Amino acid sequence: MHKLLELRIPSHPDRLCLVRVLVRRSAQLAGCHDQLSEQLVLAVNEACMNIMQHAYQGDESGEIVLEIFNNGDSIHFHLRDFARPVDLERIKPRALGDVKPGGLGTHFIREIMDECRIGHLEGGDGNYLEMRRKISGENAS
Amino acid sequence: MHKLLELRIPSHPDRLCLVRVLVRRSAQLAGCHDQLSEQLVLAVNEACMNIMQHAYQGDESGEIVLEIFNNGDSIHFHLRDFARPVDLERIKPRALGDVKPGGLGTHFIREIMDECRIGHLEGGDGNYLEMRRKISGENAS
Amino acid sequence: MSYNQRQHEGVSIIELSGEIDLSQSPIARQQILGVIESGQDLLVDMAAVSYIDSSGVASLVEGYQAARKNQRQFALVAVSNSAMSVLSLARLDQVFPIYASVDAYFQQDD
Amino acid sequence: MSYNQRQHEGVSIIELSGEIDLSQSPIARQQILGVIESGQDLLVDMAAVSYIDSSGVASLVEGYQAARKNQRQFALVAVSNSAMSVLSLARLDQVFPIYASVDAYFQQDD
Ligand SMILES: Nc1ncnc2c1ncn2[C@@H]1O[C@H](COP(=O)(O)OP(=O)(O)O)[C@@H](O)[C@H]1O
Ligand SMILES: Nc1ncnc2c1ncn2[C@@H]1O[C@H](COP(=O)(O)OP(=O)(O)O)[C@@H](O)[C@H]1O
Repeated sequence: MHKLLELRIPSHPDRLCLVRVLVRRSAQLAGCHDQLSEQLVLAVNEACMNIMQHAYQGDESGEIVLEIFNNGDSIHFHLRDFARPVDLERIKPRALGDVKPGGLGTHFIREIMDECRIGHLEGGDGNYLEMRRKISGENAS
Repeated sequence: MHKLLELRIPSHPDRLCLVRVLVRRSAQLAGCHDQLSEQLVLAVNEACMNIMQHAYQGDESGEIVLEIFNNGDSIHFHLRDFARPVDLERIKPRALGDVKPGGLGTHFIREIMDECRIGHLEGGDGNYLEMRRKISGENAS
Repeated sequence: MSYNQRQHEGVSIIELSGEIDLSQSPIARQQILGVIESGQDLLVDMAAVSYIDSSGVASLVEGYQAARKNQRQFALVAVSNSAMSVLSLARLDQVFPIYASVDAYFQQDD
Repeated sequence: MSYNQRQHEGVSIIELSGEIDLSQSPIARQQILGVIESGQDLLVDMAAVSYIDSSGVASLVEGYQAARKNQRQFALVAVSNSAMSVLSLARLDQVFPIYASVDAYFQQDD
Protein backbone atom coordinates (compact mmCIF):
# COMPACT_ATOMS: atom_id res chain seq x y z
CA MET A 1 0.00 0.00 0.00
CA HIS A 2 1.50 3.32 -1.12
CA LYS A 3 0.99 6.36 1.01
CA LEU A 4 0.08 9.25 -1.22
CA LEU A 5 0.08 11.94 1.43
CA GLU A 6 -0.84 13.09 4.91
CA LEU A 7 -2.67 16.37 5.43
CA ARG A 8 -3.25 18.13 8.76
CA ILE A 9 -5.67 21.03 8.99
CA PRO A 10 -7.34 22.97 11.76
CA SER A 11 -11.02 22.09 12.21
CA HIS A 12 -12.17 25.17 10.29
CA PRO A 13 -14.75 25.18 7.46
CA ASP A 14 -12.42 27.42 5.40
CA ARG A 15 -10.00 24.53 5.05
CA LEU A 16 -12.47 22.17 3.37
CA CYS A 17 -11.53 23.60 -0.02
CA LEU A 18 -7.96 22.41 0.59
CA VAL A 19 -9.17 18.91 1.37
CA ARG A 20 -11.21 18.89 -1.83
CA VAL A 21 -8.44 19.87 -4.23
CA LEU A 22 -6.13 17.35 -2.63
CA VAL A 23 -8.62 14.46 -2.71
CA ARG A 24 -9.52 15.27 -6.34
CA ARG A 25 -5.87 15.29 -7.45
CA SER A 26 -5.03 12.16 -5.43
CA ALA A 27 -7.95 10.27 -6.93
CA GLN A 28 -6.84 11.26 -10.43
CA LEU A 29 -3.27 10.24 -9.61
CA ALA A 30 -4.57 6.87 -8.40
CA GLY A 31 -6.33 6.40 -11.74
CA CYS A 32 -9.95 7.12 -10.78
CA HIS A 33 -12.21 8.43 -13.53
CA ASP A 34 -13.57 11.97 -13.13
CA GLN A 35 -17.01 10.98 -11.91
CA LEU A 36 -15.56 8.75 -9.20
CA SER A 37 -13.04 11.42 -8.23
CA GLU A 38 -15.87 13.90 -7.68
CA GLN A 39 -17.75 11.39 -5.53
CA LEU A 40 -14.66 10.77 -3.41
CA VAL A 41 -14.26 14.53 -3.00
CA LEU A 42 -17.83 14.73 -1.73
CA ALA A 43 -17.48 11.81 0.67
CA VAL A 44 -14.22 12.97 2.25
CA ASN A 45 -15.52 16.54 2.47
CA GLU A 46 -18.61 15.26 4.33
CA ALA A 47 -16.50 13.20 6.68
CA CYS A 48 -14.36 16.24 7.52
CA MET A 49 -17.48 18.39 8.00
CA ASN A 50 -18.86 15.83 10.43
CA ILE A 51 -15.66 15.93 12.44
CA MET A 52 -15.83 19.74 12.54
CA GLN A 53 -19.49 19.86 13.49
CA HIS A 54 -20.03 16.79 15.63
CA ALA A 55 -16.67 15.66 17.00
CA TYR A 56 -15.12 19.08 17.62
CA GLN A 57 -18.59 20.71 17.87
CA GLY A 58 -17.42 23.86 16.16
CA ASP A 59 -14.17 24.21 18.09
CA GLU A 60 -11.91 25.48 15.31
CA SER A 61 -8.69 24.81 17.18
CA GLY A 62 -8.99 21.04 16.83
CA GLU A 63 -6.80 19.20 14.34
CA ILE A 64 -7.95 16.85 11.57
CA VAL A 65 -5.52 14.39 10.00
CA LEU A 66 -6.20 12.89 6.57
CA GLU A 67 -4.01 10.16 5.11
CA ILE A 68 -4.55 8.85 1.58
CA PHE A 69 -3.24 5.45 0.46
CA ASN A 70 -3.35 3.66 -2.87
CA ASN A 71 -2.86 -0.08 -3.15
CA GLY A 72 -3.33 -0.16 -6.91
CA ASP A 73 -6.74 -1.73 -6.59
CA SER A 74 -8.39 0.67 -4.17
CA ILE A 75 -7.92 4.08 -2.61
CA HIS A 76 -8.07 4.48 1.18
CA PHE A 77 -8.84 7.59 3.22
CA HIS A 78 -7.94 7.55 6.91
CA LEU A 79 -9.23 10.38 9.05
CA ARG A 80 -8.35 11.08 12.66
CA ASP A 81 -9.50 13.68 15.15
CA PHE A 82 -8.43 14.36 18.72
CA ALA A 83 -11.83 15.29 20.09
CA ARG A 84 -13.59 13.44 22.89
CA PRO A 85 -14.58 9.91 21.87
CA VAL A 86 -17.91 10.23 20.06
CA ASP A 87 -21.05 8.12 20.46
CA LEU A 88 -20.62 5.66 17.61
CA GLU A 89 -24.27 4.56 17.79
CA ARG A 90 -25.50 8.00 16.81
CA ILE A 91 -23.57 8.11 13.55
CA LYS A 92 -26.21 7.20 11.02
CA PRO A 93 -28.14 8.80 8.14
CA ARG A 94 -31.72 10.00 8.42
CA ALA A 95 -34.37 8.04 6.55
CA LEU A 96 -34.27 9.43 3.01
CA GLY A 97 -38.05 9.49 2.66
CA ASP A 98 -37.99 12.15 5.34
CA VAL A 99 -37.30 15.43 3.56
CA LYS A 100 -35.58 17.65 6.08
CA PRO A 101 -32.37 19.61 6.24
CA GLY A 102 -29.40 17.58 7.48
CA GLY A 103 -28.70 13.91 7.89
CA LEU A 104 -27.27 13.45 4.40
CA GLY A 105 -23.52 13.35 5.02
CA THR A 106 -23.31 9.80 6.37
CA HIS A 107 -25.66 8.66 3.59
CA PHE A 108 -23.31 10.13 0.94
CA ILE A 109 -20.33 8.45 2.55
CA ARG A 110 -22.01 5.04 2.68
CA GLU A 111 -23.22 5.28 -0.91
CA ILE A 112 -19.82 6.27 -2.26
CA MET A 113 -17.43 4.15 -0.22
CA ASP A 114 -17.17 0.35 -0.39
CA GLU A 115 -16.23 0.07 3.26
CA CYS A 116 -16.09 2.34 6.30
CA ARG A 117 -14.71 1.63 9.74
CA ILE A 118 -15.13 4.04 12.59
CA GLY A 119 -13.86 3.88 16.13
CA HIS A 120 -12.07 5.50 19.04
CA LEU A 121 -8.31 6.02 18.96
CA GLU A 122 -6.45 3.77 21.35
CA GLY A 123 -5.09 5.27 24.53
CA GLY A 124 -6.62 8.70 24.74
CA ASP A 125 -8.93 11.19 23.12
CA GLY A 126 -9.81 10.87 19.52
CA ASN A 127 -11.68 9.03 16.80
CA TYR A 128 -10.86 7.48 13.46
CA LEU A 129 -12.76 6.88 10.26
CA GLU A 130 -11.25 4.61 7.62
CA MET A 131 -12.87 4.55 4.19
CA ARG A 132 -12.03 2.45 1.15
CA ARG A 133 -13.22 2.57 -2.43
CA LYS A 134 -12.30 0.38 -5.40
CA ILE A 135 -10.53 2.36 -8.11
CA SER A 136 -12.24 2.36 -11.45
CA GLY A 137 -10.80 4.17 -14.41
CA GLU A 138 -13.76 4.31 -16.73
CA ASN A 139 -16.71 6.66 -16.44
CA ALA A 140 -19.96 4.87 -15.76
CA SER A 141 -22.93 5.69 -17.97
CA MET B 1 -0.12 33.76 12.23
CA HIS B 2 -2.77 31.28 11.01
CA LYS B 3 -1.67 27.83 10.04
CA LEU B 4 -3.44 26.89 6.84
CA LEU B 5 -2.23 23.31 6.66
CA GLU B 6 0.55 20.79 7.02
CA LEU B 7 1.27 18.33 4.20
CA ARG B 8 3.57 15.30 4.41
CA ILE B 9 4.57 13.46 1.26
CA PRO B 10 7.14 10.84 0.34
CA SER B 11 10.07 12.26 -1.61
CA HIS B 12 8.68 11.06 -4.95
CA PRO B 13 8.32 13.21 -8.11
CA ASP B 14 4.77 11.86 -8.58
CA ARG B 15 3.67 13.77 -5.49
CA LEU B 16 4.70 17.21 -6.79
CA CYS B 17 1.29 17.58 -8.43
CA LEU B 18 -0.30 17.32 -4.98
CA VAL B 19 1.95 20.07 -3.65
CA ARG B 20 1.00 22.28 -6.57
CA VAL B 21 -2.79 22.04 -6.22
CA LEU B 22 -2.48 22.66 -2.51
CA VAL B 23 -0.18 25.67 -2.81
CA ARG B 24 -2.40 27.16 -5.54
CA ARG B 25 -5.56 26.79 -3.47
CA SER B 26 -3.87 28.05 -0.29
CA ALA B 27 -2.55 31.11 -2.08
CA GLN B 28 -6.03 31.88 -3.42
CA LEU B 29 -7.50 31.35 0.03
CA ALA B 30 -4.94 33.78 1.44
CA GLY B 31 -6.04 36.38 -1.10
CA CYS B 32 -3.20 36.21 -3.64
CA HIS B 33 -4.01 37.17 -7.22
CA ASP B 34 -3.75 34.43 -9.85
CA GLN B 35 -0.37 35.48 -11.22
CA LEU B 36 1.18 35.49 -7.77
CA SER B 37 -0.47 32.17 -6.92
CA GLU B 38 1.14 30.58 -9.98
CA GLN B 39 4.54 31.97 -9.01
CA LEU B 40 4.20 30.59 -5.50
CA VAL B 41 3.26 27.20 -6.99
CA LEU B 42 6.45 27.29 -9.07
CA ALA B 43 8.69 28.31 -6.18
CA VAL B 44 7.40 25.71 -3.72
CA ASN B 45 7.48 23.03 -6.43
CA GLU B 46 11.15 23.88 -7.10
CA ALA B 47 11.99 23.79 -3.41
CA CYS B 48 10.41 20.32 -3.10
CA MET B 49 12.23 19.13 -6.24
CA ASN B 50 15.52 20.28 -4.76
CA ILE B 51 14.85 18.31 -1.60
CA MET B 52 14.04 15.21 -3.67
CA GLN B 53 17.08 15.57 -5.90
CA HIS B 54 19.74 17.08 -3.69
CA ALA B 55 18.84 16.40 -0.06
CA TYR B 56 17.38 12.89 -0.47
CA GLN B 57 19.39 12.35 -3.69
CA GLY B 58 16.62 10.39 -5.32
CA ASP B 59 15.78 8.25 -2.27
CA GLU B 60 12.00 8.10 -2.61
CA SER B 61 11.40 6.83 0.90
CA GLY B 62 12.34 10.15 2.52
CA GLU B 63 9.60 12.40 3.88
CA ILE B 64 8.98 16.04 3.04
CA VAL B 65 6.90 18.27 5.32
CA LEU B 66 5.28 21.45 4.03
CA GLU B 67 3.51 23.87 6.35
CA ILE B 68 1.68 26.93 5.04
CA PHE B 69 0.90 29.94 7.23
CA ASN B 70 -0.95 33.17 6.56
CA ASN B 71 -0.50 36.22 8.73
CA GLY B 72 -2.85 38.40 6.70
CA ASP B 73 -0.01 40.38 5.23
CA SER B 74 2.19 37.58 3.93
CA ILE B 75 2.11 33.87 3.19
CA HIS B 76 4.79 31.59 4.62
CA PHE B 77 5.96 28.19 3.38
CA HIS B 78 8.02 26.06 5.75
CA LEU B 79 9.68 22.95 4.34
CA ARG B 80 11.49 20.26 6.27
CA ASP B 81 13.36 17.14 5.23
CA PHE B 82 15.03 14.44 7.30
CA ALA B 83 17.99 13.83 5.00
CA ARG B 84 21.61 14.31 6.03
CA PRO B 85 22.42 17.97 6.68
CA VAL B 86 23.22 19.50 3.30
CA ASP B 87 26.10 21.80 2.36
CA LEU B 88 24.40 25.19 2.64
CA GLU B 89 27.19 26.91 0.70
CA ARG B 90 26.40 24.96 -2.45
CA ILE B 91 22.81 26.09 -2.64
CA LYS B 92 22.93 28.82 -5.23
CA PRO B 93 21.74 29.54 -8.76
CA ARG B 94 23.97 29.35 -11.83
CA ALA B 95 24.88 32.60 -13.56
CA LEU B 96 21.92 33.32 -15.84
CA GLY B 97 24.15 34.42 -18.74
CA ASP B 98 25.31 30.81 -18.86
CA VAL B 99 22.73 28.91 -20.90
CA LYS B 100 22.85 25.35 -19.67
CA PRO B 101 20.36 22.85 -18.35
CA GLY B 102 19.84 23.08 -14.58
CA GLY B 103 20.62 25.67 -11.96
CA LEU B 104 17.31 27.52 -12.29
CA GLY B 105 15.33 26.32 -9.27
CA THR B 106 17.07 28.43 -6.66
CA HIS B 107 16.90 31.43 -9.02
CA PHE B 108 13.12 31.03 -9.33
CA ILE B 109 12.76 30.77 -5.57
CA ARG B 110 14.83 33.91 -4.94
CA GLU B 111 12.98 35.92 -7.59
CA ILE B 112 9.55 34.94 -6.29
CA MET B 113 9.99 34.98 -2.53
CA ASP B 114 10.67 38.07 -0.44
CA GLU B 115 12.74 36.15 2.08
CA CYS B 116 14.25 32.68 2.40
CA ARG B 117 15.97 31.09 5.34
CA ILE B 118 17.68 27.73 5.06
CA GLY B 119 19.42 25.69 7.72
CA HIS B 120 19.91 22.39 9.48
CA LEU B 121 17.28 21.04 11.87
CA GLU B 122 18.33 21.13 15.47
CA GLY B 123 19.34 17.89 17.13
CA GLY B 124 19.61 15.40 14.34
CA ASP B 125 19.31 14.81 10.64
CA GLY B 126 17.40 17.18 8.49
CA ASN B 127 17.13 20.58 6.88
CA TYR B 128 14.62 23.40 6.73
CA LEU B 129 13.73 26.06 4.21
CA GLU B 130 11.44 28.90 5.25
CA MET B 131 10.07 31.16 2.55
CA ARG B 132 7.90 34.23 2.86
CA ARG B 133 6.06 36.33 0.28
CA LYS B 134 3.94 39.44 0.70
CA ILE B 135 0.33 38.81 -0.32
CA SER B 136 -0.93 41.00 -3.09
CA GLY B 137 -4.44 40.72 -4.39
CA GLU B 138 -4.21 42.58 -7.67
CA ASN B 139 -2.70 41.27 -10.86
CA ALA B 140 0.36 43.21 -11.94
CA SER B 141 0.46 44.46 -15.52
CA MET C 1 -19.35 30.91 -3.78
CA SER C 2 -20.87 34.09 -5.08
CA TYR C 3 -24.49 35.00 -5.78
CA ASN C 4 -26.54 37.38 -7.79
CA GLN C 5 -30.20 38.20 -7.30
CA ARG C 6 -32.65 39.58 -9.86
CA GLN C 7 -36.38 39.87 -10.59
CA HIS C 8 -38.12 38.44 -13.61
CA GLU C 9 -41.90 38.67 -14.18
CA GLY C 10 -42.55 39.01 -10.45
CA VAL C 11 -40.37 36.08 -9.48
CA SER C 12 -37.06 36.35 -7.63
CA ILE C 13 -34.12 34.54 -9.21
CA ILE C 14 -30.99 33.80 -7.20
CA GLU C 15 -28.01 32.71 -9.26
CA LEU C 16 -25.54 30.78 -7.15
CA SER C 17 -22.05 30.11 -8.44
CA GLY C 18 -18.87 28.37 -7.35
CA GLU C 19 -18.54 26.04 -4.39
CA ILE C 20 -21.38 25.91 -1.86
CA ASP C 21 -19.76 24.24 1.10
CA LEU C 22 -20.01 24.52 4.87
CA SER C 23 -18.15 27.84 4.84
CA GLN C 24 -20.55 29.34 2.26
CA SER C 25 -23.91 27.66 2.78
CA PRO C 26 -25.01 30.00 5.61
CA ILE C 27 -24.87 32.84 3.07
CA ALA C 28 -26.87 30.85 0.50
CA ARG C 29 -29.39 29.92 3.21
CA GLN C 30 -29.84 33.52 4.26
CA GLN C 31 -30.46 34.68 0.68
CA ILE C 32 -32.92 31.90 -0.02
CA LEU C 33 -34.94 32.30 3.18
CA GLY C 34 -34.84 36.08 2.81
CA VAL C 35 -36.69 35.89 -0.50
CA ILE C 36 -39.26 33.36 0.69
CA GLU C 37 -39.97 35.21 3.91
CA SER C 38 -40.53 38.43 1.99
CA GLY C 39 -43.40 36.58 0.31
CA GLN C 40 -41.91 36.06 -3.15
CA ASP C 41 -41.66 33.05 -5.45
CA LEU C 42 -38.07 31.88 -5.92
CA LEU C 43 -36.03 30.23 -8.63
CA VAL C 44 -32.51 29.14 -7.70
CA ASP C 45 -30.32 29.12 -10.80
CA MET C 46 -27.58 26.53 -10.27
CA ALA C 47 -25.90 26.59 -13.69
CA ALA C 48 -22.62 27.86 -12.27
CA VAL C 49 -22.49 25.74 -9.13
CA SER C 50 -19.28 23.73 -9.37
CA TYR C 51 -19.69 21.98 -6.04
CA ILE C 52 -22.38 21.59 -3.42
CA ASP C 53 -22.12 19.59 -0.20
CA SER C 54 -24.79 18.40 2.23
CA SER C 55 -24.88 21.75 4.02
CA GLY C 56 -25.65 23.49 0.72
CA VAL C 57 -28.31 20.90 -0.03
CA ALA C 58 -29.76 21.50 3.46
CA SER C 59 -30.17 25.21 2.60
CA LEU C 60 -32.15 24.25 -0.48
CA VAL C 61 -34.33 21.89 1.58
CA GLU C 62 -35.02 24.69 4.05
CA GLY C 63 -36.00 26.99 1.21
CA TYR C 64 -38.28 24.35 -0.26
CA GLN C 65 -40.00 23.79 3.09
CA ALA C 66 -40.35 27.47 3.88
CA ALA C 67 -41.92 28.01 0.45
CA ARG C 68 -44.51 25.29 1.06
CA LYS C 69 -45.34 26.76 4.43
CA ASN C 70 -45.73 30.22 2.92
CA GLN C 71 -47.52 28.89 -0.17
CA ARG C 72 -44.86 30.24 -2.49
CA GLN C 73 -43.22 28.64 -5.51
CA PHE C 74 -39.71 27.26 -5.07
CA ALA C 75 -37.83 25.65 -7.95
CA LEU C 76 -34.31 24.93 -9.12
CA VAL C 77 -33.30 25.81 -12.68
CA ALA C 78 -30.38 24.93 -14.95
CA VAL C 79 -28.78 22.65 -12.36
CA SER C 80 -25.12 21.89 -13.22
CA ASN C 81 -24.11 18.24 -13.68
CA SER C 82 -21.98 18.41 -10.59
CA ALA C 83 -24.85 19.67 -8.41
CA MET C 84 -27.34 17.30 -10.02
CA SER C 85 -25.29 14.26 -9.14
CA VAL C 86 -25.32 15.32 -5.49
CA LEU C 87 -29.08 15.94 -5.57
CA SER C 88 -29.61 12.48 -7.11
CA LEU C 89 -27.47 10.85 -4.48
CA ALA C 90 -29.74 12.55 -1.89
CA ARG C 91 -32.85 11.38 -3.85
CA LEU C 92 -33.89 15.05 -3.92
CA ASP C 93 -34.03 15.19 -7.71
CA GLN C 94 -37.46 13.58 -7.19
CA VAL C 95 -38.52 16.09 -4.56
CA PHE C 96 -37.51 19.54 -5.82
CA PRO C 97 -39.24 21.03 -8.85
CA ILE C 98 -36.40 21.29 -11.37
CA TYR C 99 -36.49 23.11 -14.73
CA ALA C 100 -33.94 23.13 -17.53
CA SER C 101 -33.89 26.95 -17.62
CA VAL C 102 -35.62 30.06 -16.38
CA ASP C 103 -37.54 30.14 -19.69
CA ALA C 104 -38.67 26.54 -19.22
CA TYR C 105 -40.11 27.51 -15.83
CA PHE C 106 -42.14 30.38 -17.27
CA GLN C 107 -43.32 28.36 -20.26
CA GLN C 108 -44.86 25.64 -18.10
CA ASP C 109 -46.78 28.38 -16.30
CA ASP C 110 -48.46 29.53 -19.51
CA MET D 1 1.82 15.62 -19.60
CA SER D 2 1.06 14.12 -22.98
CA TYR D 3 2.70 14.70 -26.34
CA ASN D 4 1.99 14.33 -30.00
CA GLN D 5 4.51 14.37 -32.83
CA ARG D 6 3.94 15.20 -36.48
CA GLN D 7 5.77 16.31 -39.62
CA HIS D 8 5.11 19.50 -41.53
CA GLU D 9 7.13 20.57 -44.59
CA GLY D 10 10.11 18.52 -43.53
CA VAL D 11 10.14 19.83 -39.96
CA SER D 12 9.23 17.78 -36.89
CA ILE D 13 6.65 19.34 -34.57
CA ILE D 14 6.23 18.08 -31.01
CA GLU D 15 3.10 19.28 -29.26
CA LEU D 16 3.49 19.11 -25.51
CA SER D 17 0.48 19.43 -23.27
CA GLY D 18 -0.38 19.45 -19.59
CA GLU D 19 2.12 19.70 -16.75
CA ILE D 20 5.81 19.20 -17.55
CA ASP D 21 7.31 18.59 -14.15
CA LEU D 22 10.09 16.43 -12.72
CA SER D 23 7.99 13.30 -13.15
CA GLN D 24 7.33 14.05 -16.84
CA SER D 25 10.32 16.01 -18.12
CA PRO D 26 12.45 12.88 -18.83
CA ILE D 27 9.82 11.89 -21.41
CA ALA D 28 9.79 15.37 -22.97
CA ARG D 29 13.60 15.34 -23.03
CA GLN D 30 13.73 11.98 -24.76
CA GLN D 31 11.29 13.08 -27.46
CA ILE D 32 13.10 16.34 -28.09
CA LEU D 33 16.61 14.84 -28.24
CA GLY D 34 15.32 11.94 -30.35
CA VAL D 35 14.18 14.32 -33.09
CA ILE D 36 17.36 16.41 -33.04
CA GLU D 37 19.64 13.38 -33.02
CA SER D 38 17.81 11.93 -35.99
CA GLY D 39 18.97 15.03 -37.87
CA GLN D 40 15.66 16.91 -38.12
CA ASP D 41 14.65 20.48 -37.43
CA LEU D 42 12.27 20.76 -34.47
CA LEU D 43 9.43 23.01 -33.39
CA VAL D 44 8.09 22.51 -29.88
CA ASP D 45 4.44 23.60 -29.75
CA MET D 46 3.70 24.74 -26.20
CA ALA D 47 0.14 26.04 -26.60
CA ALA D 48 -1.32 23.42 -24.27
CA VAL D 49 1.40 23.47 -21.61
CA SER D 50 -0.37 24.39 -18.38
CA TYR D 51 2.73 24.17 -16.20
CA ILE D 52 6.47 23.80 -16.71
CA ASP D 53 9.11 23.64 -13.99
CA SER D 54 12.90 24.01 -14.13
CA SER D 55 13.34 20.37 -15.12
CA GLY D 56 11.06 20.89 -18.12
CA VAL D 57 12.91 24.07 -19.01
CA ALA D 58 16.18 22.12 -18.74
CA SER D 59 14.88 19.67 -21.38
CA LEU D 60 14.24 22.58 -23.73
CA VAL D 61 17.73 23.96 -23.08
CA GLU D 62 19.21 20.57 -23.90
CA GLY D 63 17.24 20.44 -27.13
CA TYR D 64 18.38 23.94 -28.05
CA GLN D 65 22.02 23.08 -27.43
CA ALA D 66 21.87 19.75 -29.24
CA ALA D 67 20.30 21.53 -32.22
CA ARG D 68 23.13 24.07 -32.36
CA LYS D 69 25.71 21.30 -32.17
CA ASN D 70 23.98 19.40 -34.97
CA GLN D 71 23.29 22.57 -36.98
CA ARG D 72 19.55 22.03 -36.87
CA GLN D 73 16.76 24.51 -36.26
CA PHE D 74 15.12 24.49 -32.83
CA ALA D 75 12.25 26.82 -31.95
CA LEU D 76 9.30 27.14 -29.61
CA VAL D 77 5.89 28.02 -31.01
CA ALA D 78 2.59 29.20 -29.50
CA VAL D 79 3.98 29.29 -25.97
CA SER D 80 1.17 29.41 -23.37
CA ASN D 81 1.12 32.34 -20.93
CA SER D 82 1.91 30.05 -18.09
CA ALA D 83 5.01 28.60 -19.77
CA MET D 84 6.08 32.02 -21.04
CA SER D 85 6.16 33.49 -17.57
CA VAL D 86 8.52 30.70 -16.46
CA LEU D 87 10.76 31.22 -19.51
CA SER D 88 10.87 34.96 -18.79
CA LEU D 89 11.78 34.35 -15.19
CA ALA D 90 14.67 32.20 -16.50
CA ARG D 91 15.59 34.96 -19.01
CA LEU D 92 15.29 32.29 -21.71
CA ASP D 93 12.64 34.21 -23.65
CA GLN D 94 15.66 36.15 -25.03
CA VAL D 95 17.57 32.98 -25.88
CA PHE D 96 15.15 30.58 -27.55
CA PRO D 97 13.73 31.41 -30.98
CA ILE D 98 9.99 31.80 -30.24
CA TYR D 99 7.19 32.13 -32.82
CA ALA D 100 3.53 32.92 -32.30
CA SER D 101 2.46 29.86 -34.31
CA VAL D 102 3.67 27.13 -36.62
CA ASP D 103 2.55 29.29 -39.55
CA ALA D 104 4.54 32.25 -38.25
CA TYR D 105 7.65 30.06 -38.22
CA PHE D 106 7.20 29.00 -41.83
CA GLN D 107 6.37 32.51 -43.00
CA GLN D 108 9.61 33.98 -41.70
CA ASP D 109 11.46 31.31 -43.70
CA ASP D 110 9.98 32.46 -47.01
N1 LIG E 1 -17.61 12.41 13.10
C1 LIG E 1 -18.73 12.36 13.88
N2 LIG E 1 -18.63 12.46 15.21
C2 LIG E 1 -19.74 12.42 15.99
N3 LIG E 1 -20.99 12.26 15.52
C3 LIG E 1 -21.15 12.16 14.20
C4 LIG E 1 -20.05 12.20 13.31
N4 LIG E 1 -20.52 12.04 12.07
C5 LIG E 1 -21.86 11.93 12.16
N5 LIG E 1 -22.26 11.99 13.45
C6 LIG E 1 -23.66 11.85 13.94
O1 LIG E 1 -24.44 11.30 12.87
C7 LIG E 1 -25.53 12.16 12.54
C8 LIG E 1 -25.79 12.11 11.04
O2 LIG E 1 -24.71 12.67 10.34
P1 LIG E 1 -24.91 13.21 8.87
O3 LIG E 1 -25.63 12.17 8.08
O4 LIG E 1 -23.59 13.60 8.33
O5 LIG E 1 -25.89 14.47 8.96
P2 LIG E 1 -25.75 15.85 9.75
O6 LIG E 1 -24.30 16.09 9.95
O7 LIG E 1 -26.36 16.83 8.79
O8 LIG E 1 -26.54 15.67 10.99
C9 LIG E 1 -25.11 13.54 13.04
O9 LIG E 1 -26.20 14.35 13.30
C10 LIG E 1 -24.31 13.18 14.29
O10 LIG E 1 -25.14 12.97 15.38
N1 LIG F 1 17.49 21.31 -0.84
C1 LIG F 1 18.79 21.24 -1.25
N2 LIG F 1 19.65 20.42 -0.62
C2 LIG F 1 20.92 20.34 -1.02
N3 LIG F 1 21.42 21.02 -2.05
C3 LIG F 1 20.64 21.85 -2.73
C4 LIG F 1 19.26 22.00 -2.36
N4 LIG F 1 18.72 22.89 -3.20
C5 LIG F 1 19.67 23.27 -4.05
N5 LIG F 1 20.85 22.65 -3.78
C6 LIG F 1 22.16 22.87 -4.47
O1 LIG F 1 22.05 24.09 -5.24
C7 LIG F 1 22.29 23.84 -6.63
C8 LIG F 1 21.42 24.74 -7.46
O2 LIG F 1 20.06 24.35 -7.31
P1 LIG F 1 19.00 24.76 -8.43
O3 LIG F 1 19.19 26.19 -8.77
O4 LIG F 1 17.66 24.38 -7.94
O5 LIG F 1 19.38 23.94 -9.74
P2 LIG F 1 19.48 22.36 -10.01
O6 LIG F 1 18.65 21.69 -8.98
O7 LIG F 1 18.97 22.23 -11.39
O8 LIG F 1 20.94 22.04 -9.90
C9 LIG F 1 22.01 22.37 -6.81
O9 LIG F 1 22.72 21.83 -7.90
C10 LIG F 1 22.47 21.78 -5.47
O10 LIG F 1 23.86 21.60 -5.45
